[in-house]
Amino acid sequence: MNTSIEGGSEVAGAAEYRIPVLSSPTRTLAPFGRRLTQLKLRREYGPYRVITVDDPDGPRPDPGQFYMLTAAERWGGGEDERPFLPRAFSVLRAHDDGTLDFLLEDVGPGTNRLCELEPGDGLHLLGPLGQGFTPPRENRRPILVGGGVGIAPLAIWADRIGAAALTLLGFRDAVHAEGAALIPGARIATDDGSQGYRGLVTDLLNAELGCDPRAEIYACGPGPMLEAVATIANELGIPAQLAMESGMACGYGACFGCVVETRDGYVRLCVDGPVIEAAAL
Amino acid sequence: MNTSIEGGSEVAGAAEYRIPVLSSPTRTLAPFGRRLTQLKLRREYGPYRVITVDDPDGPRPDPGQFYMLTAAERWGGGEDERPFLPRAFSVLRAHDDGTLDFLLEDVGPGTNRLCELEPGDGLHLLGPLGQGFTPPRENRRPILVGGGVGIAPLAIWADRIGAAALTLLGFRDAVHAEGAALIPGARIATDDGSQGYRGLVTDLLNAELGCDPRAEIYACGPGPMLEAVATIANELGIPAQLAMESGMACGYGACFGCVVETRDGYVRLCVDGPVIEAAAL
Amino acid sequence: MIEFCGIRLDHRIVNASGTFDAIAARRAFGDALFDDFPFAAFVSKTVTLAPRQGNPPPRLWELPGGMINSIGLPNKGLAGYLREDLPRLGELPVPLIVNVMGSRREDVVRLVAAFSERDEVSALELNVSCPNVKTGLIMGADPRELAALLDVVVPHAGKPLIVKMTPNCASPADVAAAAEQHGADAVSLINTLRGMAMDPHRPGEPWLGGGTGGVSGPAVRAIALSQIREVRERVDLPVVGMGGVQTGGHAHDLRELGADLVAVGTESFRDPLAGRRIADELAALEHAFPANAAPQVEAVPQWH
Amino acid sequence: MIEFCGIRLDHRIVNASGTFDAIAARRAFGDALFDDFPFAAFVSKTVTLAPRQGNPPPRLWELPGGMINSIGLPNKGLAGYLREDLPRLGELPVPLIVNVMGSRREDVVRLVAAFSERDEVSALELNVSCPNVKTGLIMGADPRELAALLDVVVPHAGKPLIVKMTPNCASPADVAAAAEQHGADAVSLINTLRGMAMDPHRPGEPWLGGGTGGVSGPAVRAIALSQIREVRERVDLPVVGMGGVQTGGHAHDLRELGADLVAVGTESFRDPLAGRRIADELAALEHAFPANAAPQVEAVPQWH
Ligand SMILES: Cc1cc2nc3c(=O)[nH]c(=O)nc-3n(C[C@H](O)[C@H](O)[C@H](O)COP(=O)(O)OP(=O)(O)OC[C@H]3O[C@@H](n4cnc5c(N)ncnc54)[C@H](O)[C@@H]3O)c2cc1C
Ligand SMILES: Cc1cc2nc3c(=O)[nH]c(=O)nc-3n(C[C@H](O)[C@H](O)[C@H](O)COP(=O)(O)OP(=O)(O)OC[C@H]3O[C@@H](n4cnc5c(N)ncnc54)[C@H](O)[C@@H]3O)c2cc1C
Ligand SMILES: Cc1cc2nc3c(=O)[nH]c(=O)nc-3n(C[C@H](O)[C@H](O)[C@H](O)COP(=O)(O)O)c2cc1C
Ligand SMILES: Cc1cc2nc3c(=O)[nH]c(=O)nc-3n(C[C@H](O)[C@H](O)[C@H](O)COP(=O)(O)O)c2cc1C
Ligand code: FES
Ligand code: FES
Repeated sequence: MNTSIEGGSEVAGAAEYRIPVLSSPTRTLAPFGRRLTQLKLRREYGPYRVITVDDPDGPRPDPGQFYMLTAAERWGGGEDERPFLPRAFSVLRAHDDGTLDFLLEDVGPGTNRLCELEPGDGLHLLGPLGQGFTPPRENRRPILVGGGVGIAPLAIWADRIGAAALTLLGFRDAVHAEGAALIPGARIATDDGSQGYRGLVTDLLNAELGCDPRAEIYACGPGPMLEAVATIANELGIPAQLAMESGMACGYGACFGCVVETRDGYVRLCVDGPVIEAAAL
Repeated sequence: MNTSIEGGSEVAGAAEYRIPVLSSPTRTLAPFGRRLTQLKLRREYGPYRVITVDDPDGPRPDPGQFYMLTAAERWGGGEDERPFLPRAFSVLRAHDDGTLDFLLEDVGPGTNRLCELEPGDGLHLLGPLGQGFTPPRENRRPILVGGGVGIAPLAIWADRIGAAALTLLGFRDAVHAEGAALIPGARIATDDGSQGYRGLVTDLLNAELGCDPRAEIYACGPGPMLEAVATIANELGIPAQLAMESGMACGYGACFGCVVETRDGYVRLCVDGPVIEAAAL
Repeated sequence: MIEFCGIRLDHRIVNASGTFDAIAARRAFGDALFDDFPFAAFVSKTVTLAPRQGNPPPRLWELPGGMINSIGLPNKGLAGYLREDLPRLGELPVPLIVNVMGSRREDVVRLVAAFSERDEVSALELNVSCPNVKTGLIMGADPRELAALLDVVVPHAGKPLIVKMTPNCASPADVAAAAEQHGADAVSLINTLRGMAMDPHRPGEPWLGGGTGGVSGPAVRAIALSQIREVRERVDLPVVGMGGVQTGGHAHDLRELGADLVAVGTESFRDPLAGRRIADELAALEHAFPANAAPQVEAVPQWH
Repeated sequence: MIEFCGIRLDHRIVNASGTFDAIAARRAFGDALFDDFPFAAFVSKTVTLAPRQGNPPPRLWELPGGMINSIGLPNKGLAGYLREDLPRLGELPVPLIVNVMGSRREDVVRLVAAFSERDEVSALELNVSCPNVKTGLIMGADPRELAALLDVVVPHAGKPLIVKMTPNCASPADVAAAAEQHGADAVSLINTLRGMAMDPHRPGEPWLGGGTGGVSGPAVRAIALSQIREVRERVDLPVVGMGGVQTGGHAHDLRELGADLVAVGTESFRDPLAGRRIADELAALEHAFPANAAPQVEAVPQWH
């Protein structure tokens, strides 16, 4: 139990297959130390904002990895005199010109400040961090399931695994569903039916798995959605890789603040995740 | 000694004449509570900035009184995550349209933030506070002596007492001397001689008093300048009203933080000043 | 109308001692101060037996979300206070709570006895953040020391006695328990945390004239929350909670933890009417979410 | 090259215990971590005799200029640590200081004895912020309690023993004096201040899974300055100063107050290379204004 706290390969334990996030050979390392960079571009997608950030010296991130971002100026002085700590964001896309895209939803002082940034403004960036997605196990077709701002890591993953991927996205309403434009060809569900299927994205998932359960699920979104996906996957014995969230102070394993409970105890999401196998929960 | 701490009329004590700042009947009261208002205009005078602020509901301040100012947004998050407390500023001028002018010099996070404000931006204002200047005693001609940003209270005072007033202003150099434009007809001294008399403004004062010592001095400026003025005044037995500065948290007598030492002990500059008789020091 | 130690109050917000001077405020704002007095009761700055001029300036240092003060308790002393200030404070539209402190137990007895006789005074607050000149211990930092002080003081207290605790101690709950067992009528916390700042212009020298000072404001709120909760869980005494309160939400948090009254200190420096605003915001919140009589929180591990 | 407790160090900046995990950092940054290791010595997170999983999440709360953590000292326990972590930490390019804690004096003795035998370990740091299960007192908050602990532990310490003091006490100077008289080789301070936050979504409930937590970061710097100064004025032991250090200027302030080493904690969360930057800034400042061996500041009144 306790051994899992340091993370590392012990965690797999009773799981049907080893947890790749913990054993995977492919983890792109972050340069040591945060880098001062610049915002190049920003675009709106309904309530969401995509910022494009220069990162000429950084490596190409793995899909599912994340970065810690800090505005170079006025990081502090927002609501409750915050933010103070950096904030974690999944990489949305990495471009050949050495720029990175991030998808932001303004939910508090940190995201609010980052959403304010204009082209030319400075920000600090640490990453890529954590353990990303791993390819589907043999003869399983990938199904990508996203909710709200949680679609971010699915975009770069869809780019990587290509046409094969079926993508199902859930949003509150049509306005939020504008975010779906980031993943062409995705099927959409909205809570209020104002666009696409009326209901939960997990309904679409169930339907898909009904036709053919030989799939591997890649999911990112709000807690309740991920729990629903995990339940479905575990009941059918289908592997599901969940890109999870938790409050983070450091992003590189220093503070032990970001733990999530797994069947093997608490693991630090920033180093043993953010992608966690549903079977491990 | 201790009684002076509450301020009030006891302080005069051994002084040649009662200290009018402490007994004066004319103190314009501040409305209770800070007011949310707007910046209307800002202008540059060399390194100084003049901001014009709306104050329709406030009374007309006495020359020498001051206000506590706070930016309505982002008060905090500057250098060292400051400012946090409001900042004190002498009123530079009060206009018939209910606006107030303040003269700012950017010396730290508070003044820096206020200098950033643009027309339409909100700020909180408390005042007018403290005890201002009192008219010259009979057959004494007023001489106004200012240094740097300390010219602010002299401008409104010059307006009030009119042509009679001789104004002597000292600045570091010609660039800073652009501030002198705020008090037409003033005589100027600069440390480097790049404009007007080369030397200290107190040299000009000495020369003036040499011709005719029947004067009353009104001074505001850096500590060393005020000390020099006080020494001159006390040696010649000439009354001098000094508009002083000290670090303030509240501006209305609540914190006891702004004390200056007088011959009668510590007095709170925000309620017993900011104008203090040189003879009381 | 609510009741605290038998005193009827209009609402639950009072000022923190030493952060509002009603006499000076009347000079600045005139009678408007009385028309809209921000606090349900007025708590005086600490009064000592002998007059004190206070510490040399500078007395203030600004922090991220707070400040350090080294005011040094300037006051006219008992005689001067009784003669000059008390009559003026008697004119206030709200009950008066006088805060006193002494470094000898006899001094505290004299202060408490003297103010107990005055009708202007509704209650006494005992500031125990000073060292006992005999034992050298901070009177409020050690349960035995406080117990010994209260045993001699309480018999002379003709008014409700509130012990103003110091946060600079190992266990606020132990100190509060001693206060309860030895006759205090209520406790108030937190006082300022000992802190200091260096002079930006003189390397190695402290900025404050007093060398060290007391930290207050939002920067101490997290610490206030845990001390108030710890105390509330131990004692049944009424509690006056304070420390960095800036909004009705902050005040409501303290109410949820079991504070009976909430004091506003540093925030008044940013706006003299802050107390009124906070009282209104709190009233709205208490209407929306009534505060629990007892705190809902369970005991917690002491390790971090 | 400087010397601390007989250990030779490249500079004066170390990490604060529990704020940098060299093993996890190597997973994130690879060997680049070793090429440019930010600290002159590596201080481990607290190790206890038995394994600990730590507190339930949430474990973090952000403050104005700081944070509260209720991590709960997760660690593999002595056996697991000796087996798995110590060998890997032995590969670090800098000396290793192992931080230990126990709630029974015998536990502390076993921890200290076990690590004293290992060559990978250059010094021990003793975290005394936990209660003694027998006396109920926080081991580091009471001078007598600490003295009793050290009397049984010091004989087993085969390496320099640094006492990591708790700031949640009445008199840090008294505690440091006890540490000095009872055989400690150095003291380090400050640890986190006890604090808590309320859940914004559940009125009346604490946010942190552990209920309360420890406050760190710039928000505690003013308190750290005064405690470090108070301790430095009382004892001659080497002092490791920490608490909200973000810049070389902050580190230099502590040096001016007499700290021998400066530890960087929370700031590393904002940038893993912060320690290196601060070391460089400090070196530049020490060149410009050499720090005084003894602090220049005089004794000060304890009243605010
Ligand atoms: C691996 C990872 C990837 C992520 N990817 C993305 C992404 O691609 N896009 C995106 O928009 N977001 C992403 N997030 C979430 C993002 O990091 C958070 O939304 C952000 O940190 C919120 O910060 P804030 O200051 O804006 O809001 P906060 O004020 O921090 O509010 C967020 C939540 O924190 C809690 N909270 C409130 N006050 C405090 C406080 N004082 N201290 C601590 N907690 C508090 C509340 O529950 C609140 O709902 C990701 C998170 C992780 C861990
Ligand atoms: C009655 C009165 C009238 C005034 N009128 C004017 C005016 O008309 N125009 C004008 O420009 N200014 C005026 N001032 C001065 C003005 O109030 C100050 O310049 C301002 O408060 C500085 O704030 P700041 O944050 O910009 O700088 P600060 O950072 O506060 O720096 C100002 C000084 O404070 C000290 N300091 C540095 N850090 C801190 C800290 N953390 N806490 C406390 N002190 C610190 C240093 O000595 C520094 O030089 C007046 C002051 C008073 C009292
Ligand atoms: C400038 C200042 C002066 C104070 N003077 C006193 C005092 O005289 N007596 C006292 O018991 N507390 C005094 N305090 C402490 C406050 O009453 C209060 O306990 C503390 O400031 C915490 O509340 P706050 O964060 O809302 O300011 C003072 C605080 C400040 C900031
Ligand atoms: C997340 C976190 C974990 C900590 N864990 C420990 C620990 O295990 N042992 C310990 O002695 N101190 C621990 N501390 C306290 C730090 O070592 C340090 O004393 C404190 O954070 C003050 O320094 P700072 O303000 O630079 O962070 C921890 C602090 C933080 C923020
Ligand atoms: S965020 Fe610090 S350990 Fe994961
Ligand atoms: S500024 Fe607070 S008393 Fe003068």
